[in-house]
Amino acid sequence: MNEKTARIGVVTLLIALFAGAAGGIGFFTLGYADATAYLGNDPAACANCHVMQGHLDAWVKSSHGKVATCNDCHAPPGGIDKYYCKARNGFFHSLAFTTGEFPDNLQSTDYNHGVTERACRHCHTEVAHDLGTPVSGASRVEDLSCIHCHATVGHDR
Amino acid sequence: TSIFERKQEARVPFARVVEIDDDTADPAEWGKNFPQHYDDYLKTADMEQTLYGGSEAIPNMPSDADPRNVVSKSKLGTIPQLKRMWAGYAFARDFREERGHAYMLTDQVYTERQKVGQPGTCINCHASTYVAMKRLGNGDLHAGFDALNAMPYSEAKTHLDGPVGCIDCHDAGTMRLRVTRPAFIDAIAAVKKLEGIEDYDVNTMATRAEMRTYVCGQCHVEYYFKGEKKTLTYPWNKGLTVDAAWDYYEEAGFKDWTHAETGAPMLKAQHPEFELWSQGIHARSGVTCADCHMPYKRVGGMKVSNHHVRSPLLAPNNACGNCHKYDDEELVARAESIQTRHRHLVDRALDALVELIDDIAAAAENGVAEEKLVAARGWQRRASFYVDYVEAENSSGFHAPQEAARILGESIDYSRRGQLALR
Amino acid sequence: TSIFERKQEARVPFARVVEIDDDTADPAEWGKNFPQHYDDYLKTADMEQTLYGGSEAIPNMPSDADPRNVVSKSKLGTIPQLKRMWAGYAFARDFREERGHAYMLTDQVYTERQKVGQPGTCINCHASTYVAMKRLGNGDLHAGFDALNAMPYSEAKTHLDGPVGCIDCHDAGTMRLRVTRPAFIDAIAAVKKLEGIEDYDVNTMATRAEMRTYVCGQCHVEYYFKGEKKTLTYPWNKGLTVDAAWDYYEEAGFKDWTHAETGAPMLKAQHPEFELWSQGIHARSGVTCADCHMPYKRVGGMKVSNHHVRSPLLAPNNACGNCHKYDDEELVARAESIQTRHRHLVDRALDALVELIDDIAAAAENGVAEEKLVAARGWQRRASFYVDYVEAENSSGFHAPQEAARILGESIDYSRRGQLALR
Ligand code: HEC
Ligand code: HEC
Ligand code: HEC
Ligand code: HEC
Ligand code: HEC
Ligand code: HEC
Ligand code: HEC
Ligand code: HEC
Ligand code: HEC
Ligand code: HEC
Ligand code: HEC
Ligand code: HEC
Ligand code: HEC
Ligand code: HEC
Ligand SMILES: [Ca+2]
Ligand SMILES: [Ca+2]
Repeated sequence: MNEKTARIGVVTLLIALFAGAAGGIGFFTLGYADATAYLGNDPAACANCHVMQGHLDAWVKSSHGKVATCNDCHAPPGGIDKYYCKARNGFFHSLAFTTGEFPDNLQSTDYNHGVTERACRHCHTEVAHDLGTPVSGASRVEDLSCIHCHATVGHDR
Repeated sequence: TSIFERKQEARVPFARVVEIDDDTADPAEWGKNFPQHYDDYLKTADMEQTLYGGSEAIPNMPSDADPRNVVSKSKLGTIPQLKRMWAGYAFARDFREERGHAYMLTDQVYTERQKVGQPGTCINCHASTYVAMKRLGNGDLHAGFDALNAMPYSEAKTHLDGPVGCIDCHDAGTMRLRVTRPAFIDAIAAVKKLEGIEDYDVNTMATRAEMRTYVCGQCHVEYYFKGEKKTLTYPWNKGLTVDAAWDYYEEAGFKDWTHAETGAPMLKAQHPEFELWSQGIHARSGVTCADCHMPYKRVGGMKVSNHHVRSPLLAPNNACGNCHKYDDEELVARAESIQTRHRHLVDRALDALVELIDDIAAAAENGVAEEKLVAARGWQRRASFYVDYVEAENSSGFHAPQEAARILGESIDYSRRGQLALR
Repeated sequence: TSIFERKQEARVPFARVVEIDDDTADPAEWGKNFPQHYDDYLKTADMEQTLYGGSEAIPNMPSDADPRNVVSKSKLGTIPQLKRMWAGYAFARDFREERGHAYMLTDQVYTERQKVGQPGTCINCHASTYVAMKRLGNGDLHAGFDALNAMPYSEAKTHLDGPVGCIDCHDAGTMRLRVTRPAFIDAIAAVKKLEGIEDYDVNTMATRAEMRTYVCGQCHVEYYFKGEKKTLTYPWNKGLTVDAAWDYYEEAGFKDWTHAETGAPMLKAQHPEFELWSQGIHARSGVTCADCHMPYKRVGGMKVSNHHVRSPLLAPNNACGNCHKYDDEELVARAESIQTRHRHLVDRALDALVELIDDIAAAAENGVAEEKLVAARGWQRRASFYVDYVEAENSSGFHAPQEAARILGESIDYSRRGQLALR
């Protein structure tokens, strides 16, 4: 199904909402679901939604518990990307949370998978640099997925 | 429900509206304190099939002999070799795909297998026996257990009135899991003894994680009726493998029946889910029955163990998704690829066994020497027990794929060697 | 060490001190640019054994015929049934546990199996053939490949001087992985065709992750020499299963040799690591050969793929630890429990095969009807290929435990049916 394209649509609408337009379900949801939590970087804010408590608990014990917050891995480092991501996730997750339309065991979307993959490389440039085979004028540059081997670094699943 | 309510639910797990104690057998009473769990528990009456499991509802014309209007599919029809394997035994009359807990008592009462006159022992695993056993034993569980086993089934069932209930797995005061089946209590102690643990008392020494498997191991195991007192017994004092069970029965010189076509002294294997699971990688990784068959589910803001005990493939995200990050389709496909490979090998093993049965019958006709017949019957007994062991196991190999295939490989070897013994 | 130092180290290894191009065969040259990788690569000369793998150094008295002073253990000694299985074939003379890449050329040159006069084809997987093939084909790889296959081994080896080198797996300009073996390039295209992909060109269409397996699949596969030109060929155009390979050979009416004791037209299976891996859960999960056999290791602040290609059980933490959070002991124990169960079943299958061989030989003696002998030989051909397929596979079942056990179960059935065909 084309749920993806559907999402894009909603996202633009959402950006508009953030741009100032208030009221309607959008507002209600964001208000009560603390989706605004997405704007901050406090991990506890993520766990505000109990569906995320397990991740928080695991994160505290993880090798990154002291060095990376949720958003360090689940949101781009900065700029418009960062706000687009937070708006997008904030909206969909709040919506899902309100409607209850989401699986008990969460699975990251391709979009967020990419966000996280880039996050690893952002902090581990030196390692990522070793891993990207030293290409010089190669037709196709491709990297290995960090998550393929390190799925548990943020929070054992 | 609004997010506000959800946040509330999270804080109100259960409220005790009625008092339940160690004599409250009726799940409906417990259900007043735990409505969610009771509702799910009642759902075990649903019938939904998967590629190899679950159960399919088949209409049944109610009669006085069998008032059920719905039954599950007969395996005697779908797996033709079974009738030959069990020739002369009650199973050749009626053997169906098992279904939810809600049916355990009625299915047992009305199976054709009752026609042969069964002992009360049967009921241990088909009803909420805890309170009844205490009553029959005047407070002594083991005494009540012996009493129940000694009765004819027809009498035993008058002491019971429903399928496995809350009290069979839970302590009424604390809701902690506890084992109530004497047969399991004794058998698991024998297993722990092999590991060097003396006087093992499962209810005080097992970890919470272990209990999430043991409560199921009370019934989902291979068993037999021991001696005159028909004591329900699990053949584990040499270990939990099929080989250990085989050695146990050989030593005990036990037989379930005599094969009608060959005269071989046979053994019947039944649902060794606990034993096969124990040989797999999931068990080694500490994954319990409840993890997959009673996975947590979100109810509003609360997480509860789903008491709608059933095939995990009917809710893959809940059952597997916590540990395997794949979508439902892929999770089911992984299980089915293991099961399909397994079913093909089971078929091969059953064909070999049927050919052995044909050969022995023919050889007897043609007056082949007795010692050859005796040898061949010995092979039949073993080949049959091994293939039946994984065929009766209900995960179609999933609980331990390599071990199940190993057992089938040996069964094939035994059947063929039986045929060769007749040369 | 500070992040600063780490960043320095990180850049060093890729500083190009010498120019290497598509004609630089000598690994020592590449080693000047990548000293760390070269050092590890040289370590494949180490010999260390595991319970079922690795390799054990056995002293050998050097002679003109065989100047090696160290060889690995002979499997003909440790698995007695092999001599019978291969009666009449060169493998019955000499078959050893395989060891590191450093030995691939010398072990091939000095194996007793050379006594029968082998074709140049052999050398495809035992030396750094890329540059030599280009030279022989005046720039055309396939032409050079044909030329090499057409020569006698004695001549072919004069064109080569070392084991698999950097250039056989890497593009000199970009260091990207690439496949250099024509046999694999053609065979993998046939496999992709079955998946509906036309004109598959592995070097431009495979993902980087796939290449981490394909570079190994160039050699760790079942193969045969096709036709007069002795073209190295992988029997994959019906698929990657043992059944697909069997169908392929049946259709081609191919045989490797005639069994000395029974006269059966036989097939020899060799190291189908790639094929068996493809049937396992690791392959399904995208886990590549390099993930386990060339895991990343830390060198200062830098991560490099460990080019000391060897048994992962010699470095379980790096090879398995990221995906399975257990200590070394537990990781090894998990692999060994799969392997031990596997070895027992292999033993059972080999015993059955040897008994079939005995029976056919005896039957021929006693003048049993020819059509019965023909039938029995047919069963021997199949039983032998199936058991040899998993016995020759070097992971002792680990790469796909259930599939390997399934294959053994069928092999047992075929051997026994061969014996029965003689009745
Ligand atoms: C409003 C409640 C709420 C908050 C606050 C929240 N989440 Fe979520 N999150 C959800 C819900 C509900 C889902 C499931 C969405 C689905 O599966 O469609 C989810 C899914 C996810 C997913 C996986 C699905 C995807 O879209 O990839 C990630 C990753 C995630 N959340 C990260 C975070 C992080 C990081 C934070 C804090 C910055 C956070 N969440 C804060 C409710 C929330
Ligand atoms: C905010 C920065 C940041 C992000 C984002 C981040 N890391 Fe790290 N990571 C660190 C730091 C700091 C350490 C501490 C180790 C050191 O470098 O001394 C570390 C350690 C590690 C280690 C070694 C410890 C262990 O767990 O084995 C691994 C592996 C690792 N990171 C992988 C990842 C992967 C994979 C991702 C993306 C999914 C990621 N990191 C995202 C900063 C980060
Ligand atoms: C094929 C498997 C694999 C992939 C893909 C992979 N890693 Fe690793 N990584 C490893 C292994 C194995 C180690 C442990 C090395 C050691 O401890 O010797 C490791 C170690 C690390 C460390 C710790 C190194 C140190 O110096 O402490 C970091 C950080 C790391 N990886 C980050 C990443 C990032 C970022 C990516 C993606 C760009 C990535 N990894 C991709 C297997 C992998
Ligand atoms: C060091 C990196 C890192 C940190 C820090 C981190 N995560 Fe993750 N997270 C990951 C990775 C990797 C995945 C897997 C993503 C994928 O499979 O695409 C993931 C996935 C998730 C998912 C999707 C469901 C799942 O389990 O795969 C949720 C929800 C999530 N994270 C929430 C959180 C929350 C909440 C925090 C903070 C308490 C957090 N994460 C901190 C790396 C991290
Ligand atoms: C890792 C997950 C997992 C664990 C642990 C597990 N099972 Fe299963 N079980 C399955 C799957 C998958 C099936 C196949 C269901 C199907 O075919 O629809 C199955 C099938 C069954 C069936 C037949 C169900 C049906 O629908 O017919 C029974 C009974 C069963 N298991 C009991 C147990 C018991 C008792 C234990 C513990 C000793 C256990 N299982 C442990 C996954 C598991
Ligand atoms: C008191 C005995 C008893 C206990 C305890 C018990 N079961 Fe059962 N179970 C049965 C019987 C009997 C059936 C078959 C009922 C029928 O077919 O009428 C059954 C059926 C099942 C089925 C098949 C459902 C289907 O759709 O085919 C599953 C799955 C199952 N049990 C799992 C479990 C698990 C998991 C536990 C522990 C949490 C457990 N059982 C505890 C006796 C028991
Ligand atoms: C040790 C526990 C145990 C005992 C004792 C036991 N059962 Fe069961 N029974 C089960 C379990 C578990 C199942 C579900 C799994 C299966 O069907 O293989 C089951 C399923 C059944 C079923 C439904 C499936 C079928 O076989 O048609 C019938 C009928 C049945 N039992 C009858 C009996 C009878 C009659 C006896 C006594 C001779 C008996 N049971 C003794 C545990 C037991
Ligand atoms: C066949 C065994 C079995 C039966 C029968 C059973 N339960 Fe449970 N129950 C379990 C298991 C297993 C757990 C998980 C316990 C744990 O994780 O420690 C559980 C957990 C619970 C919990 C704890 C909260 C939760 O959801 O994990 C409650 C409350 C509960 N059951 C109520 C009931 C009620 C009420 C009934 C009867 C209607 C019932 N149970 C029947 C096996 C059973
Ligand atoms: C509580 C965790 C957990 C749950 C729940 C779970 N698994 Fe697993 N599974 C594991 C572990 C651990 C392994 C062993 C390999 C590893 O360490 O990842 C494994 C291995 C497997 C394998 C490969 C082994 C084999 O037997 O071929 C398959 C397939 C698999 N699981 C499928 C499933 C399915 C399907 C379900 C749900 C019915 C499920 N698992 C539920 C943890 C789990
Ligand atoms: C998930 C991990 C894993 C993957 C992926 C894997 N292997 Fe292995 N491999 C093993 C293990 C474990 C062994 C057993 C080693 C032993 O017995 O010491 C093994 C054994 C071997 C051996 C024999 C090694 C020896 O020490 O004798 C060869 C050759 C081999 N593998 C090649 C391959 C090839 C080629 C691939 C890819 C097609 C592959 N393996 C994929 C884990 C893996
Ligand atoms: C050019 C052919 C060729 C290629 C390419 C190749 N191998 Fe090998 N491999 C061999 C040969 C030949 C041997 C046996 C050498 C001997 O015994 O003298 C061997 C041996 C091995 C062994 C056994 C080591 C031991 O200690 O027993 C392993 C493990 C192995 N290879 C893995 C791999 C992996 C992983 C790859 C890809 C990264 C690979 N091989 C690529 C030809 C090759
Ligand atoms: C398709 C690739 C390929 C071809 C062609 C090939 N080999 Fe090998 N050879 C291997 C691999 C991979 C190994 C390591 C795995 C093993 O030993 O099973 C190996 C191992 C060996 C070994 C060491 C172990 C043993 O068997 O004693 C010898 C000797 C050997 N080959 C000789 C030969 C000879 C002679 C030929 C030609 C008749 C030949 N090889 C053709 C790939 C090949
Ligand atoms: C049998 C195949 C094989 C041979 C021979 C081989 N490599 Fe590699 N090499 C690999 C694989 C697989 C990788 C991982 C590439 C990837 O992940 O894309 C790799 C990666 C590399 C990398 C990239 C950085 C890293 O560590 O991942 C360098 C540099 C490298 N090899 C150098 C060499 C040199 C120098 C030699 C010869 C001394 C050599 N290789 C021989 C298979 C091989
Ligand atoms: C890059 C990730 C990765 C690596 C490396 C890896 N595994 Fe696995 N392994 C998996 C996955 C994925 C499964 C399938 C079950 C699951 O989803 O967890 C699995 C399954 C297994 C199983 C159960 C399936 C079976 O065949 O019985 C065992 C045992 C196992 N792995 C052992 C190992 C060992 C030993 C090694 C190292 C030699 C290893 N693995 C390396 C990811 C990996
Ligand atoms: Ca069923
Ligand atoms: Ca070896």
